[in-house]
Amino acid sequence: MVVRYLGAEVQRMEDPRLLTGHGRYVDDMTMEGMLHAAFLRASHAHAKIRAIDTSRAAQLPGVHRVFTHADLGPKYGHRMNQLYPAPVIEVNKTQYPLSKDEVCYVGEAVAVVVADSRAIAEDAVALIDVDYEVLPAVVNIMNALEDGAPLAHADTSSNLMGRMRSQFGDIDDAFAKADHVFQAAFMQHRGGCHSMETRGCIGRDDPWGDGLTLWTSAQSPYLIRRALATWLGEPEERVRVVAPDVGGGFGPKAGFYPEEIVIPLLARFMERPVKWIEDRREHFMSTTTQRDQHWNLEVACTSEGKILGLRGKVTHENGAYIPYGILLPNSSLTPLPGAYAIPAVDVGVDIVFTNTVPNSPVRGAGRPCGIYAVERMIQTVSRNLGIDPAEVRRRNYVRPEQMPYETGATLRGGAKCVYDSGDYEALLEKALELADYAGFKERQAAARAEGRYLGIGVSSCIEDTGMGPYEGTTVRVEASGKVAVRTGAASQGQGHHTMIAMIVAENLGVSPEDILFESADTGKFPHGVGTIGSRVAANVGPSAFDAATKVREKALRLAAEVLEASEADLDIEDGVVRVNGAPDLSITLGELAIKLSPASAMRVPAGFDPLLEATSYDGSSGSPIACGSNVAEVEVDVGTGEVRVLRYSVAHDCGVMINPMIVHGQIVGGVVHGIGNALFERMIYDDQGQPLTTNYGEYLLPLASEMPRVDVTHMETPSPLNSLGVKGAGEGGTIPAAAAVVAAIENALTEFGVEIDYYPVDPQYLTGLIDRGAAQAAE
Amino acid sequence: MKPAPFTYHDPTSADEVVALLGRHEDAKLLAGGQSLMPMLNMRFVVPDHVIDLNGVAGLAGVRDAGDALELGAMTRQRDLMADAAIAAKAPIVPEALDWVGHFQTRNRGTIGGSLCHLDPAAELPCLMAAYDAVLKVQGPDGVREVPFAEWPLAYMMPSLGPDEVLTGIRVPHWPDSHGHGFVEFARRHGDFAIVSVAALLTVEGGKIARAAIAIGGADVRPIRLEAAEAALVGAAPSPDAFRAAGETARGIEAMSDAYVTSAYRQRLAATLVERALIRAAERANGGA
Amino acid sequence: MADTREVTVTVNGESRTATVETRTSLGDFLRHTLRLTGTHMGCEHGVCGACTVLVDGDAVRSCLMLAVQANGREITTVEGLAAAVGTLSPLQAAFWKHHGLQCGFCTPGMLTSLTAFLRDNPNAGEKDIREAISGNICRCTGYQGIVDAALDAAKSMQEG
Amino acid sequence: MQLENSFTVPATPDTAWPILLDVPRIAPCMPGAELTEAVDGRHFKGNAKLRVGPVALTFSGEAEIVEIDEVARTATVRAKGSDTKGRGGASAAVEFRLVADGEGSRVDITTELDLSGSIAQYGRAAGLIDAIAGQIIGDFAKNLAAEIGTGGAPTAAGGSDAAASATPAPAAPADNAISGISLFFRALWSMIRGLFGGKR
Repeated sequence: MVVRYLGAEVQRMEDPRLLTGHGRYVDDMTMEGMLHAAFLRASHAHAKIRAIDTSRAAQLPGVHRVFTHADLGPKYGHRMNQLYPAPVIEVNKTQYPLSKDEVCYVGEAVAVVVADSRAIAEDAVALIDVDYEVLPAVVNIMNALEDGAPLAHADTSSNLMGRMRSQFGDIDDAFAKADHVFQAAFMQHRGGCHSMETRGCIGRDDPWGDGLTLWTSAQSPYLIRRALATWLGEPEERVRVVAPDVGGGFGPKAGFYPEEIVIPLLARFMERPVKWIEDRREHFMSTTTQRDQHWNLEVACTSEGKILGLRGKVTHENGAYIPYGILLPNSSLTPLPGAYAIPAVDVGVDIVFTNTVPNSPVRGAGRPCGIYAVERMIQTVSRNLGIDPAEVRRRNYVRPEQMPYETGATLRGGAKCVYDSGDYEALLEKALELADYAGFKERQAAARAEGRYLGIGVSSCIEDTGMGPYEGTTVRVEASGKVAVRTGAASQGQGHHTMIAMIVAENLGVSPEDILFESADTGKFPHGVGTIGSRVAANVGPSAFDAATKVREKALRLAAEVLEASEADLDIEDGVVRVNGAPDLSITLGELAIKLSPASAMRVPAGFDPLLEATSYDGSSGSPIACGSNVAEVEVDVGTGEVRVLRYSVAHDCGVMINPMIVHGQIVGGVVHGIGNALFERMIYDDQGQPLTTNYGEYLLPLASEMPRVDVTHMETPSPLNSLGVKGAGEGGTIPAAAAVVAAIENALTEFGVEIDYYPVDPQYLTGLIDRGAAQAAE
Repeated sequence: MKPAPFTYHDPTSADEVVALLGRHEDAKLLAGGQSLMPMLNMRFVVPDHVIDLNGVAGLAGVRDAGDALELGAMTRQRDLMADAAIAAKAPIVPEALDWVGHFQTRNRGTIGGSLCHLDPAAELPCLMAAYDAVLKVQGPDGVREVPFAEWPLAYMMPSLGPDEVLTGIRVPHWPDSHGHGFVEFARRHGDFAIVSVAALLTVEGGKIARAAIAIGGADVRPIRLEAAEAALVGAAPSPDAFRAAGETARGIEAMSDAYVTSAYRQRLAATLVERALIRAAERANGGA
Repeated sequence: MADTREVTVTVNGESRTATVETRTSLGDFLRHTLRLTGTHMGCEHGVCGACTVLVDGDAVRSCLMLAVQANGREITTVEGLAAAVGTLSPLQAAFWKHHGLQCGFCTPGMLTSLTAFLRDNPNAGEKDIREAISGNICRCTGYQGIVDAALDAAKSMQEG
Repeated sequence: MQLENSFTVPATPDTAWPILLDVPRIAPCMPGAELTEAVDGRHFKGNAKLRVGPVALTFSGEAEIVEIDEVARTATVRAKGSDTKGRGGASAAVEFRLVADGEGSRVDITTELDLSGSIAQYGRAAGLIDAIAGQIIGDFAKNLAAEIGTGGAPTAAGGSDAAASATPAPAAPADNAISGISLFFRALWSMIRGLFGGKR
């Protein structure tokens, strides 16, 4: 009997280790002679540095050295690399690892102390004197492009970083022939990373041995290796980057940070390992966030609610520097037709610099914003035409018979955005059924009779997942019969080990427990891309599948020779190759591995190379498009403005599920992140660019006590784009959540005529809208 | 985020604490540590000396003194919640403590620490304001008593001299028939209150005989809604009376911060005063 | 001159003595002095709950307690929750079964908090459990797997 | 942020102006302030201690008189300082004007205040600055009136009157530092020093 792992709820291989306190996160590591670093960070959002006096800090007992930009020397005096150059970047600003002469956001690294302990290093940081000439700061994207606005960088003439546009179909025609044109403008605010493990890294330089090694809490060790080696002007072969256990990533750990240059450099200067662990205040000030985006859209539609076109303008906050190219604004535009067959779109983005921490993707990147925008316009059409929002969606979905459906949008890398498979309307119906949408009106009326305000909101999304080009896997059977599996993809909790072990185990005929899994170490696997954009299952999945298939084929070919049987009669089960119908004839995979490369070096069987090993870079031939519909049911307390999500229902389709338990966890976690965006998470700067929200008493992450139970149902429409039929699942919960919650709030407050133009929807804002609506009703 | 260096002291008596305070100019008292430790870790507070009260004998415990509850300043919030005398005599205390942080922080946090830290949003100062509690403060010249109304001097600044320590709190009894209501609005469970309200009522012969309404979180110190209290006395407990009491809260002094305006706090106070009074009236015996 | 003290604690049943700076938190002491790195520091200001350990059986934030204050106390960390090496406590097993963890960083604090909470509240329902872990932030799971695990563990512990 | 405050002193502008510019007389009116060095007629160094709730700060800084108009009786001072324990800093541009007000004089102050560092990064206290400014100015005016000798009544103006009345001056603790958001105090104190400088 062949054991089936794919599709089974296999308990995670990672867990026993993590449950017993035996994970290995960066700060859990220690090394002989290791020193500790702490950074002095800019206390002004924008200032010239006149002078830095480190003498008092350097004299503190326990301090080894203090470094500023100048102390790094001319060889290391240049700005950081632009990781994703793009023609639309008109002003290319990356930062210096340590500020040279100008700071452009509060939290920018200005100097660093190396000491015997972190505490001493912090003592010394307080003794560094910086003479700043404070410059005006630009903080608000809505006036950043006005004449006379303060400039985010002293040597530029405008805060415009660049412009992008997504344009397809005949937009003028769409608006010309529309029965109705409706407009809506709204601000979207997405918070920060807030992985429970902050960033952190250890650098070690061994010029006569291993070279430069950086252990870092990151999503993309290969990108960091490339960036670090390039910045240093040294060969990648001499730079090793390792992501050990990582306590959450969510996007902001996918980039390359100043500290990831400075810490290895300090190790080089000090000739000792150096550790830096970001503390939570630093995380608030120096880890990239997503922040503000303003949308002003018009929708053209028929009287029946059929949408003909969408046009408008987006203002996107970039922050002070460009750590991540234009990925964020780009991914805001690409989902623009959403789940709907909208023939014409013309939306442009102004990307503006502000004196705030650089912006980067956070779970979903720009997709939650793009989808929110489309869903808002669906709500606008529904409200103005008096058609049920679910019905407006039904009338506009891309239909299964239209697949593959080319939207007209362009994905990152220039590929056309093509919806590969899915039945969006069927998903909606499943979500509505799960949410008992039909019974809601009765629930709402019953509650209203008690003076309570219930509302329901729907949203649908598509998500381009699994972007290529590859994420390879090596599978090797070793003499013990255990199977070594290596890949570049770093895990921040997604369960890659389990997922890949299931794929390899099933294909190779071994148990997942026999898999020895290693990942995210550039010294152990030659190349990788990174864990971003819900891409790992759709890329590592196929490569693991393919590599295991190749190993299986090789094992069977060799076993056929050894057992003198036909390959067609062989099967592998529990690590043993057996001849069907001849149970005594068998050989283990370990024995086959020994035959290929005997320790006593006799000979390799003719026609074979020495290892029972294969490497594959098979992936997805395009971006599989996952999809989902969500229904939120909320209660609003009109006395306080509090919103409680009572019930949340998800129907989701990420293609074939490798491990439904893990998919479920990704969806639920993603939804809660999205509810956090909709209701809670807000990073506030004052008008001087000082971050005011720098602790977890004030930055409100979603807690168990406020979050609803999330009911999830799945459809499995296989993607035609890869061998497993899988699509990504990591962000599908987050992307549609804010739109569903906001629509539900408006629905609850229909009698007040509440229209929400900002999220997170906080109670004060909401009571303002309620009071205004009540006053208007009273007139 | 490590504290700056300090010298640690672990005295065993209140006299010793006062003596240490007298000797060391820049000293902070460490009670449960649930407010001070974050400030030390973040280096907002950088004292030369930390004097730990956890080893000081006689500062913890609850005693029913007949006309009042005597609470030791170092009594943990967890122990206040579980205490039978408090549950019988002042059931609003455990109701309010459910809003104070989380069970892990209540395992360490103390009533005295909270009253001395005097965060405007803290629940315990609001309760003590409702009760007109009396605080016992020991200094070099002995013990003095401070009515709660005179305790907060300014933002997070109690009437506590640099060489004084809070040793106990006296919470006067209300009649067993009294009703109580503690309501709060915070964004999430355990968060700082945006506004909290403590209400105590007695009802005799269908009329309100006595009322205390304290509002926390709105201003730099708890506010007593004295005019509304006076207006309620003699009135029948009714939705209209409670709504009217709530409306008076729209006129309180309230602060703005980076998150909410004073106007929103006033609006919330109106809602919550009404709700707290309704709850208190429901629980008061002698109504009908 | 740094202010130091000798601190003796019993951790997971074993007596350990070390000299520490008095400003050192209990969490840093456990992690860096005693090398018990299962306890995680997530915010160091008492909100995230990742650093929760049991001190004389009570769940407390180890970032909000000085190591010197733990002198003479009995401490249980995540490493000591299971009865024996290589086994899992019923709660740990339930976390595994219900996918109550993803990145694993908040997990030690969740486990220590819930171990104490379920001991004291064996009949806790979903709402109680959600309130109990409202002082423990998880960014990955959306809490559902954790709540399901706690409910299941409570049930299995009651059934003995 | 911009803060507007006013207070009156029981002396005519002719009398008050030189008094305001008399450093040794005025310095003690601001509790916790200490002038350490008069670099020249327009540049000064000093320290200021104050407490914001549990946070005890010591600021060290310098001030410069940018402009003095003896005829219009206006002055502009720029000042900046930083906490000696690394918790942040403040800079202020302070414009003040002395005008006749009935029998006495009124001092109008416009302060452009920028806080930085960790002391500026606490959203829950962000709204208190106005309130505390009112309190500080009230205390200062009271002391100043007493110093001038006729015991006039200070008034706080601008948006701070309500807060000032809600936060009376500390009574019991004999603390040399005052309660308030530190940097406003610092700014105000720098302004006073600027006045002194003008006199010399």
